[in-house]
Amino acid sequence: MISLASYLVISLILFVAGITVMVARKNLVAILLGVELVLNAAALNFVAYSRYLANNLDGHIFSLFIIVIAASEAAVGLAIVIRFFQIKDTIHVDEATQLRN
Amino acid sequence: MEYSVGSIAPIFLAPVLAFVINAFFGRRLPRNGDWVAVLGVFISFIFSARIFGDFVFGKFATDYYIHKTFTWLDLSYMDQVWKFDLGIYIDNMAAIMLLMVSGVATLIHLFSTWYMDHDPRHGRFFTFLPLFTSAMLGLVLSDNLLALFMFWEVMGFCSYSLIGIYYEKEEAGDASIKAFMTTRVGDVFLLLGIVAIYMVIGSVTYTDIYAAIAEGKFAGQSVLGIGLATFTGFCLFLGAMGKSAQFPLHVWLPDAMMGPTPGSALIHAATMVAAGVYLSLRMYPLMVAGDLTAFIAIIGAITAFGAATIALVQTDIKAVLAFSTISQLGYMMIGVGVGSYNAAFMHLITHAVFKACLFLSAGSVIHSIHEQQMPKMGGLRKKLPYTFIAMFCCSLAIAGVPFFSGFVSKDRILGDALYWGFMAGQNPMLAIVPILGFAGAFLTAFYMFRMIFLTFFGTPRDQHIYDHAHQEHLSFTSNVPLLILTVFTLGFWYAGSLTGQGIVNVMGAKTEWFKILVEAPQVEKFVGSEAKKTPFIEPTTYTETLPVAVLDGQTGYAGPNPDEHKIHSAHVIGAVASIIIALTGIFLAFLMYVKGAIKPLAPKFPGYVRTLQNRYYFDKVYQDIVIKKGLLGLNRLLAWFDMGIYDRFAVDGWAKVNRVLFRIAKWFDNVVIDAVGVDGAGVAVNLFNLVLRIVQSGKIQFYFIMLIVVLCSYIWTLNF
Amino acid sequence: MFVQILFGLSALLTISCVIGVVATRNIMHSCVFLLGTLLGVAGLYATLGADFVAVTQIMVYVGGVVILMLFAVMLTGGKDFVSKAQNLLGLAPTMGNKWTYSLAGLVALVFVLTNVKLLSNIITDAGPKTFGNEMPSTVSQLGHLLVKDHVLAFELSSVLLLGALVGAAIIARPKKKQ
Amino acid sequence: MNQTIVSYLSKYEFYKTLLDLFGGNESLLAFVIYLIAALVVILVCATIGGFGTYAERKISADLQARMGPNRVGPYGLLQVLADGIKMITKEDIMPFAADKFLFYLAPLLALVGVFATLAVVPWSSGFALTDLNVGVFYLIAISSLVGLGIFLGGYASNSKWSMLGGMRGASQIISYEIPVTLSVLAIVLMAGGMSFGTIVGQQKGLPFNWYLFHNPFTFIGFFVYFTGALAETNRAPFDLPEAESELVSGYHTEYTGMRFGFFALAEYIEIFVVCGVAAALFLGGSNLPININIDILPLQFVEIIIFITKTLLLYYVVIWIRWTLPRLRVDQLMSICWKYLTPIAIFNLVGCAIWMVAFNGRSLADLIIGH
Amino acid sequence: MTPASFDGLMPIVILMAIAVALFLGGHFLSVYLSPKKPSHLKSTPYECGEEPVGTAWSMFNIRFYVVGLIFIIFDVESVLMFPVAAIFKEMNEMGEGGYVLIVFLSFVSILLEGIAYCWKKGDLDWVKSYQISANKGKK
Repeated sequence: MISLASYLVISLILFVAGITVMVARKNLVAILLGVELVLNAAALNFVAYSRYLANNLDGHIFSLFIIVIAASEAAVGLAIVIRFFQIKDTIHVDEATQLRN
Repeated sequence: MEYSVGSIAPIFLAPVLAFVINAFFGRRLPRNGDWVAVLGVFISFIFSARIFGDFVFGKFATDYYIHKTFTWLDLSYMDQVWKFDLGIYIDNMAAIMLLMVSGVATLIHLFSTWYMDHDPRHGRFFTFLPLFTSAMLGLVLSDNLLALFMFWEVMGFCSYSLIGIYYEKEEAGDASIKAFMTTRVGDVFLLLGIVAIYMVIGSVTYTDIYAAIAEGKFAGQSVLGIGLATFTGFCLFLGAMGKSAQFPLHVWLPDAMMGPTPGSALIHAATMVAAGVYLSLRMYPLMVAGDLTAFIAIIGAITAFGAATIALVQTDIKAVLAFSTISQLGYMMIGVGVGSYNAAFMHLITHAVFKACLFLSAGSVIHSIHEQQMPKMGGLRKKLPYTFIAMFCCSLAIAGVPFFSGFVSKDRILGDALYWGFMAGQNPMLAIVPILGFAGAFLTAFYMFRMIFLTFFGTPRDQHIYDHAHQEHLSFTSNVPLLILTVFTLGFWYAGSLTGQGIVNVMGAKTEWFKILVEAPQVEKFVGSEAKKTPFIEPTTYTETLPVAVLDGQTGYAGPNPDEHKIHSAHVIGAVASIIIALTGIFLAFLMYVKGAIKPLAPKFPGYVRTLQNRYYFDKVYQDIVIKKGLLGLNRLLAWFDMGIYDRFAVDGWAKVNRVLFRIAKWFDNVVIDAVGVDGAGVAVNLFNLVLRIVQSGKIQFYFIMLIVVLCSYIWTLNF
Repeated sequence: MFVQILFGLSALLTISCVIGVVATRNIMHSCVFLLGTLLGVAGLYATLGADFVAVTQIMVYVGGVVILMLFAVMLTGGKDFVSKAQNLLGLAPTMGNKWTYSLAGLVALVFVLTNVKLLSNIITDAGPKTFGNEMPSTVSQLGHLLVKDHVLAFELSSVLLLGALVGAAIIARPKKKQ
Repeated sequence: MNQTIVSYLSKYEFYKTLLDLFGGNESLLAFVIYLIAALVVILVCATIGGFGTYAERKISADLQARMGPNRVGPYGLLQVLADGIKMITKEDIMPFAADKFLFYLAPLLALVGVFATLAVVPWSSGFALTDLNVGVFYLIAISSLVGLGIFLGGYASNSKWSMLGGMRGASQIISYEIPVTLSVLAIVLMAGGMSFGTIVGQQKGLPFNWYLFHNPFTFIGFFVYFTGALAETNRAPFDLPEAESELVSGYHTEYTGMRFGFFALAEYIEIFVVCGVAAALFLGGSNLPININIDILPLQFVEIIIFITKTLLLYYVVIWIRWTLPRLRVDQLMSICWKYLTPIAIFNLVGCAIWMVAFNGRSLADLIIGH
Repeated sequence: MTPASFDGLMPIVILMAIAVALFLGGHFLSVYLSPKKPSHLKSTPYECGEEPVGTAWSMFNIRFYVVGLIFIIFDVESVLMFPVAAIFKEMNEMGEGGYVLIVFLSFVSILLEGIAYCWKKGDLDWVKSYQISANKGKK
């Protein structure tokens, strides 16, 4: 039978990939993409725990709402990226420093 | 009589509701819905008055407390329990605090309806004010550090919005950001402390923490080589320092004057600054367990004295009040430090009342003459009689004149400090605390009356302003709140024993009902306090035992103190000394600014005065050293890191050769190759993340790296 | 039996596509690999008996988020994007270079170690647990949870989505040409 | 209850013998049965898809008083084969500017998306390949892969026409997914379950038990669903993504040979699937239009025939509409989706919910006839 | 009538596998059978015989994004509505129909607010509102 560890390892891989994308890429869209990966890792963990450790479906509810929030986050984030592009004509993340100081 | 949730929740919910209504429909309501705000806060005042009555007038035993919890987040599985409970925790202290906060807030709201009338930001102001109040009430009601931290942050945000409410003014924006960021420094440590506590005892509820202290759970542990109690206590106290503007982190409070005056009154009198003291009072056993009391006392003394000296030379009426606030908070911290628990709390209350009154009076002065600089005022006594009465009484109170509240509380603190510093056989160096305390008391009396005399007495220095000042008439919104608050600056409210015996001892060297009702939590009582915790929905059952302690009027202190007489004599000395000091200060001010018999001393020490006017160059130091040097150094490091390392080698020839292999195991082997080169970044991150929390470098990804690295290092350091 | 196979396939898809996401140089391809990853994760959900969550994953991500991301890539295309996609030059500046990847690798490594430290005891004391071949329906239980225990979250999420819709629409709305 | 073909067959004797044949390994047997069944289903669908093109041309010819294909084989029946061979033997051209990877991937995505939907189509009460608890929902979800494939196809071939077609296709498909989902939601709310087994099982018996006639809201809902389904499959009058008169051939302008064939196959099978779903959700699916309560193997084939008949009728309507209605403009398309269909669908949803509570889930006919 | 088992997921995997196999098979078949006479002219993107100008991967109109945005929000809301709809019937038979109806309607009402907002702001109409903002009041 599949053990909990295997799911955790996969979600760890997802999470680390998300971190890598978020840190390494300079493209705002790519960074949002990394965020999606990280959220997926978290949701996967929730479901795995709710099957292996808990005996209720709260984990499913959690991951449902994670998906919901990820969707709205992507919508708003991408909207911001698009507006940013229209202003700056680039989506290089290091250009996004209006808030400095 | 049973406390269902319905009888407690409105205290918090009514202002929240007012906030929601104003936030969404404020524009459409008449008068931008300020009456909604007043109503909401007034409702919470009614409910908290009920609770206050039940708790104070001998309904329960002294150590009775309500504790209702409900499970907020349940992550527990099989045998392991991971739970977060939120709940309500009301004991005597909380009850008194609730009454104070809601009452003062009600009056301030009432005053604001007059003060902010015809103001462009009227609606916005009355949207944030109730939210602010509700956050403070929720902070008082909440039964654990986590909820406290949430409300703490909400208050931080509200103060940010209230200070920067005239955001088109440059300095307003700067001040708001400064307040936000400075308190943030403390908040970070506060959060660290909370997390550490949770990691050790698995709960952040007050009762559990007390029980853990009693069971000595904190004893063995140590973080980063420091004892755990010391570490957590220190973190929490740093949070309190940030919020209630103690010595290194006080710089935000004077600038917070940019907001409208009632807002300042709410921030600096009742709510926000009180929160820090409240936290350190709640966590008093932890402070004791971590032997932080001496540290707290010294910080408090430095703050009390230093702020008083700065206040000597301020010319802006609100700035004087601001620095006096800082100084009074210093006194409260002294009280916490020297272990006069209930006196410190009492000073919190009394100070809240008279400082709110002072600010509102200053507001009414400013509102009537549209001028904040005292040198331009003078002789306003005739124009603003009621304001004058209020402000005069409050100044008497804050100066510590007998029969006034300030005397009752401050004198107790000073007396205990005297005992603690000289007679308790402590390290003789600690005698500095009472000395600084008394000096500060003297200065307080002096500068307060300097303000009074400059403002209300003498001849108008600027005839034009004087002529255009409106004559004040008694009106329900403008100056009745002041007078109500003035009534409560009288001493006997706090001095007398309201619980059973008549009003005694108006001199108030002893403070009966506070002494009886408010005592430092006896942690032993909380061992196994799960029994007292009642679930959120069921009505609680409470002990109907009559407070024996109250009836025969013995003090709430645990056990007979061996050197009771020493304490008593210390108090007598303290009382006499502080009376003399206060009167001298007032008299000196009188001679100097009314009679003009003594020339002001300022010209004699120009350098020192300049130092004072520049507030000991604190802002300058922060600006130059921390921000400029630190941040620029960091930015230079970053720039070197980006340019020198990322981009110079980016176009290496051989990168293309093994790009294919590279794409598959890209980050893998690079870690091996460049671990050394990049480690510098990790170290730099750890070094600079404190600075970076204050100021942003603007690089999202750098924040992210920082986040991860700090998180990981934190997890590694406390090996749980 | 079949569960293991499904798990293997899904894990294979997930991991290979994740490597694609991280390693590819074309943002468009990254998005497509992300699609593969999400499908794989949906498969993993299925192996966990979470049928509804799995399908939700497909519905929201594949049907919505990925398409939205592709749109966003198209809308923020510009010169940089085109030149990259036509492989005129190698790794496009916005897709990072080996040094950013090294830094990311370090951070990731630190994180992995920390996680291993954190998870080790959970994994050990969770122990093996075997399930039958049944996949009972989670839908009705989820429905009951949604309308009973988590009803507040249910309603609030709609408010959240409304807020997201309004906010994003305001941000993304093109300028009115008078 | 989840009636998959395996669990259905397991009631019969020969299943036991087969099981012995496979050494008692149920999973393996199930795999084999599923494999065979899936191949059969795909064969059927491919044939139907193929003959779809033929039928389309014939019917259009009839509607326009032409002959239509009549050279290859009797009545041009073998035209399908000819087309297939032609597609295979055509040179497939890779535009030099194209994004090769996605250019290959796009048709595959469309194909996978469509084939995966076939898994839950309720051919009959027993012979549905599988019957997930989340059947309808799964079908809606997985079919959105097709839109993705279309978009990627349009993008990858890096031609103006394809790009326009792809963007149009994607936005149109996702937009019309909303009314479709909402009207399906109404049916789920009626049936109290998402699995096709539950939904079809609710509609046993005489036609007025069909959800089409259950109450006025579902009656409207059927048309909302059908319109949305037309748009989701890019059929006229919603065939903007491949509008041959404005965009040369839309998203598959640059596609030739086999890959174009896959797109076409996917499209035709998808039409078949959505018609089948419409039949199953609203027209009683594979139920016999009479109340009988026997369960024998031959009956299953009758049910299959009934289901396919209903489906093909809808299929004919689709083709009919194509040659009847003119194509919409883009703004009309969007306004129809967002300003008419979606509000109507929400109205239906609320109406169904209220109807459920008000009349305790009884159908209109039931109320009229009453007992 | 057996309860659902993981084997029920088998056909999906099988069908996907068949799809991939069919794709590859068809591809190789065409590679075998089809003629290969590539020429530059053939492999230029079709622009009605003209020389292709620039690339098609240019920026697109933001309306597409707005549509996608509205879509995803509605998509997610419908996803959340599915389980509630699925249990609506049994709750109704248990006599709690009113409660669920209220929950459901309040959810849907917020959905409606969203669409009403977008309608009013003109995000729903494709061409008009962005260009002609002046006479938006009329129509």
